[in-house]
Amino acid sequence: MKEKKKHTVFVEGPITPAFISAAIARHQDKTEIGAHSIFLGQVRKDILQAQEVVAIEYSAYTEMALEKFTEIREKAFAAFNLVCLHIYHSLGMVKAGEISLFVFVSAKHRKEAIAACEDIVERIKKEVPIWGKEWLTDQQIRWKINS
Amino acid sequence: MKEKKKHTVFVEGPITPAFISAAIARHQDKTEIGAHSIFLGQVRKDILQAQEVVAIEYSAYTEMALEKFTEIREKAFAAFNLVCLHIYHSLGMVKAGEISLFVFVSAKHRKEAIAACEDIVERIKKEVPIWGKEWLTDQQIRWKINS
Amino acid sequence: MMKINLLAFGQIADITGQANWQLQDIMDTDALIQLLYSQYPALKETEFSLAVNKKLIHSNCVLQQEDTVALLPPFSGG
Amino acid sequence: MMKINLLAFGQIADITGQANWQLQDIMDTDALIQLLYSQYPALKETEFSLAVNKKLIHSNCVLQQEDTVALLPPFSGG
Repeated sequence: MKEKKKHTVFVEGPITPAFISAAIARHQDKTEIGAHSIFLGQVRKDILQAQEVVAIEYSAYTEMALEKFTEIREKAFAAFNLVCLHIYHSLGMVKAGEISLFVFVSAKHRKEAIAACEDIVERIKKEVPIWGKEWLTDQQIRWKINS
Repeated sequence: MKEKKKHTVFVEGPITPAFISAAIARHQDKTEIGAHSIFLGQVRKDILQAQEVVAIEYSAYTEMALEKFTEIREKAFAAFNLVCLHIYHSLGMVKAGEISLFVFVSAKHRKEAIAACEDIVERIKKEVPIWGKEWLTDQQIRWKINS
Repeated sequence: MMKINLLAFGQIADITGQANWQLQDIMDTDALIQLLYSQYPALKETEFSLAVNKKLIHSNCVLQQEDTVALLPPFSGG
Repeated sequence: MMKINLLAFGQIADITGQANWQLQDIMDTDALIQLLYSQYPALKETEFSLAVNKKLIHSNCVLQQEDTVALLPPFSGG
């Protein structure tokens, strides 16, 4: 539990490539890092009953979600030898092709970074109260189901 | 073996955050993608006999390395259900804190992207004829050893 | 008179028609669920979990003044 | 007269003092290694692999005109 402060997680709208590169650039003076493992969730243009998903609108039980994200952080720092961990998730509308989840794990060694990143992504999908409403081509909506 | 053409792999000097964000941005019109798994190798300021590593100078047996990268690509597309795969590795000088390896795997689903990325990183470290010469604080050099 | 706060999210809020309301004199979460089922029969066909004061619960839970109970459909973040 | 091309990389090139040269009338890779050991005794203390025409070899390999043999220290990319 190296870091106790509340971390910014929620981003209004899509997470942009420029946001991601700025996050990477901020780690270039942390010269004890040897490996970054990054996961990006991109909104997929799924086809549901002949209709395409054009966007996902994300909502969350924000207070509980932030507690869960803090718990996920603390478990990751306890289980893996990490230098840094940042998690960003979109709220609101994110169009197909845009990014809604950015998990950024940095460690001295690659195996720790990779294993932690995978574990964190699974926990976010299962444990954090966030919902995606899928907007379809014909203006219908459907609630997203995680696999 | 979806893609047969020779792919650019070697980058002269460090791989910049701007290069990475441009690669991510180019995938936003590939709306069949749901997950990107990215690995970044960053030059770590290791301490060797009281001297710090200030940079790594990479060299390669280029022709053989490019064949190996092609083989790694083909095996990854055969083993995992991927949409895209890009690998970039630095040649020449890369300072501590800068990035020398960028593996970028995209798939419909996260599990395939994550598993493929890990496998590819391991293969690159073990199978590709690239060497790192570590430049230390006192101008001494040492050949890097992969763990 | 004991008051609790209710929150509903996602497809559950679509059913309840409100995302944030209050109820009085509910002893525990089992009693709450029975009341909600009678008010919103469609909930019986719908998967959801309960969180009391931001913690998921897995069995009946006694409620106290000003507790916040959230009705949470299956998570689909990421 | 059979000619082969030699390539050396990394710490092996530090020992051989050249990265790219030719040798004549070397039957196979075992004979090549014996010749290199006699010319550069420090190689005996050094771990390296051989690639013939860009393919790693794991046992003795007969050499042919214009084959390229590369002396490869342990890889350390990434």
